[in-house]
Amino acid sequence: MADQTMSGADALGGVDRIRENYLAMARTRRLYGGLMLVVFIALMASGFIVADERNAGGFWDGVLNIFDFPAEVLSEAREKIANLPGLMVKFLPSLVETLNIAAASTLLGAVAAVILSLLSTRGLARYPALIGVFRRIMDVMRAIPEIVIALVLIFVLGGGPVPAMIAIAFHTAGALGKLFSEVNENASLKPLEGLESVGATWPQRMWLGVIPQVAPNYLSYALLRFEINIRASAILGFVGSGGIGYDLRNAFSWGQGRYDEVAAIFLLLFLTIVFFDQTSSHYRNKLVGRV
Amino acid sequence: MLELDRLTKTFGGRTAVDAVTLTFPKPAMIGVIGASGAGKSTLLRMLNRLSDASSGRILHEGRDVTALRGAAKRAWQAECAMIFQQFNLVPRMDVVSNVLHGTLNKRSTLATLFNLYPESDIRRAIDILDRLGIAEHAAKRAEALSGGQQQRVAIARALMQDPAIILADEPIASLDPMNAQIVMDALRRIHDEDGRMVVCNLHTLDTARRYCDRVIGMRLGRVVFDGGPDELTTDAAREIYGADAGFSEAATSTAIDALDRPGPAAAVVAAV
Amino acid sequence: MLELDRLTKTFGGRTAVDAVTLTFPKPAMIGVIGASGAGKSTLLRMLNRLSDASSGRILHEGRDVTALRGAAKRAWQAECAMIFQQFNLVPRMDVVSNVLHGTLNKRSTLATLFNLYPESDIRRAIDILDRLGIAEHAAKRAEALSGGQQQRVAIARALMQDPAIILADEPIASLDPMNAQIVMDALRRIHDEDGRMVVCNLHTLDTARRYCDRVIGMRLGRVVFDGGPDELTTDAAREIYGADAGFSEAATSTAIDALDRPGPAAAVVAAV
Amino acid sequence: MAMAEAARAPADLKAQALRLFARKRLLSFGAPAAILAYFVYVFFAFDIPGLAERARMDNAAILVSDAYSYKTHITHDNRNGGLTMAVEGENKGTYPKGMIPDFVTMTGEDAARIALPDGYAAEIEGSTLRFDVPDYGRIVVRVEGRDIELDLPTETTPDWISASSSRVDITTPGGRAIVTRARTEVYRYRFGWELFWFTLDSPFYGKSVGELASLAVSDQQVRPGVGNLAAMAHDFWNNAMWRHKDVLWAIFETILMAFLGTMGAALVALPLAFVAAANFSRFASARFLMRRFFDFVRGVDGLIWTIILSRAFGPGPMTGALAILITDTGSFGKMFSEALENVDDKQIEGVQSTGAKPLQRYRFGVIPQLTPILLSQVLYYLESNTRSATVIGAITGGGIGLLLTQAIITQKDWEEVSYYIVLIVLMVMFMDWLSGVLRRRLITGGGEK
Amino acid sequence: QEIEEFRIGILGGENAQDRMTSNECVRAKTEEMLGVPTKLFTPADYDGVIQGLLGGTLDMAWLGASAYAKTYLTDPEAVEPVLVKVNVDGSYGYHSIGFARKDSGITSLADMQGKVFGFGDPNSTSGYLIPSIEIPQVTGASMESGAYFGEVRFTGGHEQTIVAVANGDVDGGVTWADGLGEWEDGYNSGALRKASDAGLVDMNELVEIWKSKPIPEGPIVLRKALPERVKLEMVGMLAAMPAFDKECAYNFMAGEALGMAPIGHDAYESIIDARKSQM
Ligand SMILES: Nc1ncnc2c1ncn2[C@@H]1O[C@H](COP(=O)(O)OP(=O)(O)OP(=O)(O)O)[C@@H](O)[C@H]1O
Ligand SMILES: Nc1ncnc2c1ncn2[C@@H]1O[C@H](COP(=O)(O)OP(=O)(O)OP(=O)(O)O)[C@@H](O)[C@H]1O
Ligand SMILES: [Mg+2]
Ligand SMILES: [Mg+2]
Repeated sequence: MADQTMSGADALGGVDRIRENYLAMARTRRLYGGLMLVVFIALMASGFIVADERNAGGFWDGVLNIFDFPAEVLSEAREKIANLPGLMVKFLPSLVETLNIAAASTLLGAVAAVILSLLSTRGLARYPALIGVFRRIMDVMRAIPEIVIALVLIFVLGGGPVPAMIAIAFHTAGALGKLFSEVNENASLKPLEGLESVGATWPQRMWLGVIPQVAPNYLSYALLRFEINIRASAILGFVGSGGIGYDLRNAFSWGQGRYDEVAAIFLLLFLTIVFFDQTSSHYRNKLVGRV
Repeated sequence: MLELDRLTKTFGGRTAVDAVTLTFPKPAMIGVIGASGAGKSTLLRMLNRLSDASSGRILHEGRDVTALRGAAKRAWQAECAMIFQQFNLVPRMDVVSNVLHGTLNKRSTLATLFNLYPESDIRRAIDILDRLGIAEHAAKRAEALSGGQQQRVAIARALMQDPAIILADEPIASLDPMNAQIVMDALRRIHDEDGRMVVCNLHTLDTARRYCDRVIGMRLGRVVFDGGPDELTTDAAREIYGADAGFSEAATSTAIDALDRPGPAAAVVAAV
Repeated sequence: MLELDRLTKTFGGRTAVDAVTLTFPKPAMIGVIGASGAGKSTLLRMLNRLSDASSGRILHEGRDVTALRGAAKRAWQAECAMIFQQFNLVPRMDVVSNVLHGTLNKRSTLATLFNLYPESDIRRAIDILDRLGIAEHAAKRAEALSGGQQQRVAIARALMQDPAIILADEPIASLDPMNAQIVMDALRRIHDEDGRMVVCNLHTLDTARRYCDRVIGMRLGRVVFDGGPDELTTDAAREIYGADAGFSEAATSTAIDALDRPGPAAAVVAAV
Repeated sequence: MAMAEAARAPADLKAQALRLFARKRLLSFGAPAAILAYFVYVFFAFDIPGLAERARMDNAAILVSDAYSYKTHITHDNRNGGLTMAVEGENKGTYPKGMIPDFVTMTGEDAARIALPDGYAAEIEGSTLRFDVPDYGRIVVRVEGRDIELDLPTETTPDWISASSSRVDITTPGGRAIVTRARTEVYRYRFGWELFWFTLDSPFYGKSVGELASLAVSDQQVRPGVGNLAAMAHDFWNNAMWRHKDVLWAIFETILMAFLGTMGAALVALPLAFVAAANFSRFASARFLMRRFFDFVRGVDGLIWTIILSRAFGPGPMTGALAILITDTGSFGKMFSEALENVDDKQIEGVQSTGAKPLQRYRFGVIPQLTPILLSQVLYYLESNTRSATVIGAITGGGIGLLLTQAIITQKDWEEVSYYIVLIVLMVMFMDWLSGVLRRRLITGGGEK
Repeated sequence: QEIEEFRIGILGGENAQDRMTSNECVRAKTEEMLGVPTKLFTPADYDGVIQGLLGGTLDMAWLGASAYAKTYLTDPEAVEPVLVKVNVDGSYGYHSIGFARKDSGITSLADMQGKVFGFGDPNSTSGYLIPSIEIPQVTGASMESGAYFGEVRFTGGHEQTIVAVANGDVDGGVTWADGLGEWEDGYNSGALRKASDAGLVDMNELVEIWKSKPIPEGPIVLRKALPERVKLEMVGMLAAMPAFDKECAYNFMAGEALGMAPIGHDAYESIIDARKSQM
C-alpha cells in the first residue's frame, strides 16, 4: 500500500537495509547500555563492599543505630533548653569571626580570580603566550583542599583566623578563576577592539570593556562561593582556625554535659547557612535573570 | 460508534466546553474548527482522557469512556491516539524509540524501562515510518528533524498504537504550507486506507473543506456548526468565528495554492 | 600628509594586503571599495595599528607610524580614530561614557578606572552628541539604541578623540538605508566642517560616488583603481569586483532612492 | 539632515550628564571604599599586626627545607655507648650493621668522622664531639658526668649555639649537632627524598636507574625464587619508610568515598526530587516538607554528618561516604527538583497520550530531559567531593586526608606532607579531568543512556 | 556467641602511619590468637575512638583516663578497663606539665595572669581535665577566659600545644610527660620528649611552670559485649607480651615499661568525679 510519493526510502536501497541497520544499531546500543549499567552497578556494589569492609562498623549493623547519637544530643539539649538563647548569644562573636573569614576570603579570592581569569582567557590575555601557565596555576590552586593550606599555615603563622582566610582565599581564587574565565569567553570582543582603537591601555580595556559585560555573572558566582566559603570557614575552625567551628568541635568532643552548647552552636550555624543560602540564591536569580 | 453526551468542561468559573453532544456513527475524517479559545483542544483532551470531563459522558461502542480509571483508562488512551501541535516527541531520543512509545501500554513496564522492545515491534515501527516516507531518518534523534518530519514521527507513533481513533490537535499549525500538505495528506490516507476515525482540530477553513468528510464548528465551547464541507460557506464561517464582514478567509489559509493568489495573502502566509 | 609605502600584510601563506603604495597629500574624504576579502578592513586595521603590518611602512607627517610601540603607538591610535561596522561600543555602559572612552589615551589610567573624567570633557561629549543629533540619549545605555544611533555614538567617540584621521570600516553595512544616509551625511559633514581626513571602507559604489572626493578600488589586496568619483564607471567597477557582464550595481546599493527603483532590488535591500 | 531632533536644550542635557557622572563616581569610589573599610576592620579584627610578630619564619624555613631534603642522624648513646646511623633518625631508616653512609668514616669502635658540606666537619669520639666550623674554628663538647663542657675558640658564645649545662645545640648551614647527657647527635642534610624507592634493607637500595633497568632484564635473581622486577615491585610497594601501599590505599579510599557518596546521593535524590517538584507532587505539604528536608541535610555540613555517623558506623570510609551521601542528597534534591520544575510538559503529555503507565511516563517523558543536567551536576560534584572526602577523612573517615592531617600535626614529616599534597593535587586534577571527559562524552555524544 | 572480626582503635599522638606500624605486631598476634580478621583504626582525635567504642564498632582501645571517664559516663555498659601500663619504677602514672617560653620571662603560674593559656584536646586527661581542676586550686580563680588567664584556648592536641607555645601563639600550655629524667631532654617520655627529639623545639628555650599530681595511666579497655573467652584471651596475651615479645611490647607501650597490670573501674572513680565536676 506504500504510496510512491511518500516513500523516500526506496531511493536509498530499500527499507530492509534501514531496518537491518537500525536493528544492528539498537542491538549494539542495548549492549553498550547494558554493559554500562552492569559496570556501574558492579562499581557501586563492589565499592560498597570494599568500603563496608574497611569501615570499623558494618553498614547494616550501623543503620539501626543511626539516630543514637543525635538522640543523645537532643535529649540533653531538651533538658537544658533554657540555656540555649544565652549560649547562642555567647557564641555570636565566634559566628561573626567565621563570617568574616568567609567574607574576607571571598573578596580576596574573587579579586585574584578576576585578574587570573582575564590573564587566562583567549582574546583578553595580557600575555597570550602565558595563558597555559595561568590556567595551570588556577588548576593547582583549585585542587589543593583548603584544609591542607590552613594546617600548613597554622604551623607557620599560629592558630587564628588568618591561616583560614588565606587558605580559603587561595582555593577560591582558583575555583572562581575557572568559572570567571568561562564567563569571559562569552564576552563580546567588539567593545574591546573599539577601546583598543582609541589607544586604551590593557587595564582600561579590561575595566571598561570586559567588566561591564560580565559583572552580573561574576557577582552571581561570587555569591555562590560566599555561601560555600561560610561552610569551609566553619570546617576550618575544626582544625584550629578559630571561629564557630572551633567551639563546635570542643563542645562536640567533650560530649555529655556540653550537648546544650552543641545544640546552640549547631542551631546558630545552621540558621546562618540557611539564611545566606536563601538570600544568595534569591539575589543570584535576580542577577542572572537581568542579563 | 462514538457518542458525546452533554460533555462539559469548566476551568474554575469558565466553561471551556459547554454540553457538547455529538454522534459519530462510523469512522470518518472529521474537522473541528473554531476561533482560539473555542474549546477545540479541551474537547480532544477529554476524548483522549488527558483531562477529565466536568460532566457529561463519552461513549465508545456503548462503553462509558469517561468512567474509566487506571489501567482501563490507559488502555482507552492506547486505542485513541493523540497528535499534538508541537509534536510532543522526546527530542533527545531517536525516531524509532519515539515511535515505539506507541506500544508502551501493551508492553511490560519493566522491559520498556530498559528500552527492551520486541524485535517485531521495531520492524513494524520502521514499516510505518517508511509508509510516511521518513524511514531513512529512523536512527536520528527526533530533535534533528524538521517540523514536518517530526509531525510525521508523531503520526507514526499514533499509528504504532494501532488505534481506532486518531485525534490531532492542530497538527499543521506549526508547519510551513509545504509540510502542512504532506502531513494532512498522510492523515487523510490513514483514514482512507486503514479506515480509522480521524478527528482533527484545524485553524483553517480551506484545509477543513479539502480534507474532511464532516466539519464541526465550535464557538465559546458550543457546537455552532455541524455539516459537510460543502455546507461551510463564508457566512457559516462568520458565524463560527464570530467575525464581522471584514473577515477574509485567505488571511488564515495555509494551503499551498494560497501562495499563488494575488493580494496581501502572500505576506500573511509567511507570518503564520 | 599620509603615505603608505609598499604596505603588506600576510596571514599565514595568504597575502591580504599586497604592497599597497598610496599618498594622501591633504585631508580628503576617501572611499575604499572592493569585493569581500579584498583587504579593505585589513588595510584600515593596519593604519590604526590594530594589527601590525608584515612589511612596508606608514608615514604620517614624515613619522614612521609602523615602528611605534607601547605608549607612542597608543598615542597614534588616539590621533587616528576608528569606526567599526558593528559599532564596537560597550553595550552595558551609557552613551556618554562610551563617548568619553575617546579620551582614554589622554587621561591617566587610574582616574579613568574610577570614572574621573574632567567636567569639560563631559560637556564636550554632550556637544558632540548634540552635533550628531543624539544628545537626548546621552544617559541611556548604548545597547538600548538603534543601530543608526549606535553608529553615531561611535562617531562621537571618534570625534572625542579629536583625531587627525578618521577611519571607518563599512560604517553603514549593518544599517538600514535611512540610517545609512544619516551616518554618511555626518561623516561628510565632519570632513567638510573640521577638515579631518576620513577614510571610509564601502561596499556600495553609489555611496562612494556620492560622498567621496577620491575612490580607491582594491582587489585581492592590490590597489586596482585610484581616481575621482566621476572616473568610477561601470567598467571600472567590473574591474574592481572582478565581476562578469551580469554585474548590476543596484544589487549592492543601499541608497534610499534605490528603494524606488523597479525590479528585484527592493527585496535585496531588505536582505542587506 | 535630522539633527534638529534634540528635544531639549544641550545645557539641560549637560547638567543631567554631570549628575549622572557624579553618581557614577560616587559608586566607583563608594564600592571600593566600602570594601577597603571592611578590610581595615578585618585587619584589626584578625589582629594582623600581631600576626606579623607571631609568624615564625624559622618554622617556614624548616618546613620548606624539610620538604625537599632529608637528614641523616649520626647518634652516639652517651650512657651505654654505641653509634647508630639512621635516615631521619627513624627505626625504619637505620643503617644495618656493616653499612654506613658514604660521608662517614669509622675511626674506631665508638668513633667516627662525619664529612659535612662547605668545609664543615664533625667527629664523634665516645661522648666527645668535635665540630669544625670554617672561619671560626673547632668547637669541642664533652659530656663530663652530670655536666656538659663546651670549648669554644672565642670568648663569647655565638648566637647559633644554644648552650646550657645540660644541653648544647649547634646549628650551622653545614649541619647541626645536639649534645645532651643521654646522647650526642650530628645531623647532615641532603637534597631529595631519601629511601623513596627502596629502604636500606632492600638489595636495590642505592642503585641507579640504569643498574635497576639492567637488573630488571637480567635472569640473575637478586632474591632467589623471585623475578627481579617482581622483587623490585615488592620492595617498593612495601617500603616501610614511605609506605606507598598504604598511601595508595588511602587515595583509593578517598576516591571511593567521593564516588559512593556522590552516586548514592544522586540515586536517593532522584525519586525524592519528584516529591519536591511542584509539577509532579500533588501534596503541597509533602513538597514543603521535602524541601525543608533538603535544606536541612544540606545546611548541616558533611563534616558534622561524619561526626554524627561516627557513633553508628565507627571510623572508616563507609562513614565518610555516607556523610557525603547525606549532604549531597540535599544539594542534588534541590537542583534536581528545580530541573524537574523546568521540564517541558509537552513530552510528558505526548508519552501519556499513548496510554503509558506512570513509571513509563517518567522514564520517557522526564528522564531524557533530565539526563544532561543530572549528569553534568553529578560529575561536577564527583570532582568537588574528592576534595571534601579529603577533609572528611581528616576527621574520622580515613583515606589520604587522615594521613595528611596527621603528618602535618606531628610537624616533623614535612617531606611526607609534600608527598601527600602532591598526590592529592594530582588526584583532584585527575578527577577534574575525568569528570570533564565523561561530561563531554555522555552529554554531547552518546545521547540517551 | 562468636565474633566475626576484631577492631582495635588507636589514639592520636603520632603520625597515623607510625601508629599503624607501632601496633602492627599486636594486630598480627591478635589475629593469630582469635582466628578472626583484626584491623587497626586511627581516628584523628580522641572522640573518634570514643564514639567507636560507644557505638560498638571498636572492640579494644587504649584510652586516656578522661576518655575512659567520658565513655563510662555516656554509657556505663559500653566498655570495661582491663589492663594498665606499669612504669619501670613500678608506678603507674604520669604528669600534666605546664610550660612556657624561657624568653617570655614566665616562670610560674603567677606570671601567667592575664596571659593566654592553651589546653590540648578536651578529652585529654593531662591536656585538659586535670589542669582544669588543679590549676584553679593554685590560682584561686576559674579557668574561664578572662577570670585569671587573659584567654584560655584549646589547641587540639599535645603536639599543637607545644608548637603553639614555641610560636608564642599562646603564652603557656599543658602537655604530658612521665616526669622522670631531665627537663632538657623533655623528660624520659612524653610529648615534650618527642617534640624535642624531632628537633621541633629546643628544650633550652622552654621552662616548666607547673606540674600536676600523678595522673593514673589510662586503661586498656575492651567492649563489654565481647564474649568472655575473647576478653580473657586478649587480657592474657597483652599481659604476657612483655615476657615473650619485648620489642612488640616496647612498640605497643611506646617505650620502656615494666609491663601490664590488671585494673578495674574503681581506679578511675576519682577521674570520673573530676570529669563530672566539669560537666
Ligand atoms: N488548563 C486550563 N486551565 C484553565 N483554563 C483553561 C485550561 N485549558 C484551557 N483553558 C481555557 O479553556 C478555554 C478553551 O481552551 P482551548 O485550549 O480548548 O481552546 P482552543 O479552541 O483549542 O484554542 P486554540 O486555538 O488557541 O488552541 C480557553 O478559554 C482557555 O483559556
Ligand atoms: N585574522 C585573520 N587571520 C587570517 N586571515 C585573515 C584575517 N583577517 C583577514 N584575513 C584574510 O585576509 C583577507 C582580507 O580580509 P579583509 O577582512 O581585509 O577583507 P575585506 O575587504 O575587509 O572584506 P569584507 O568586505 O568581507 O570585510 C581575506 O582573505 C581574509 O580571509
Ligand atoms: Mg488548542
Ligand atoms: Mg571588512
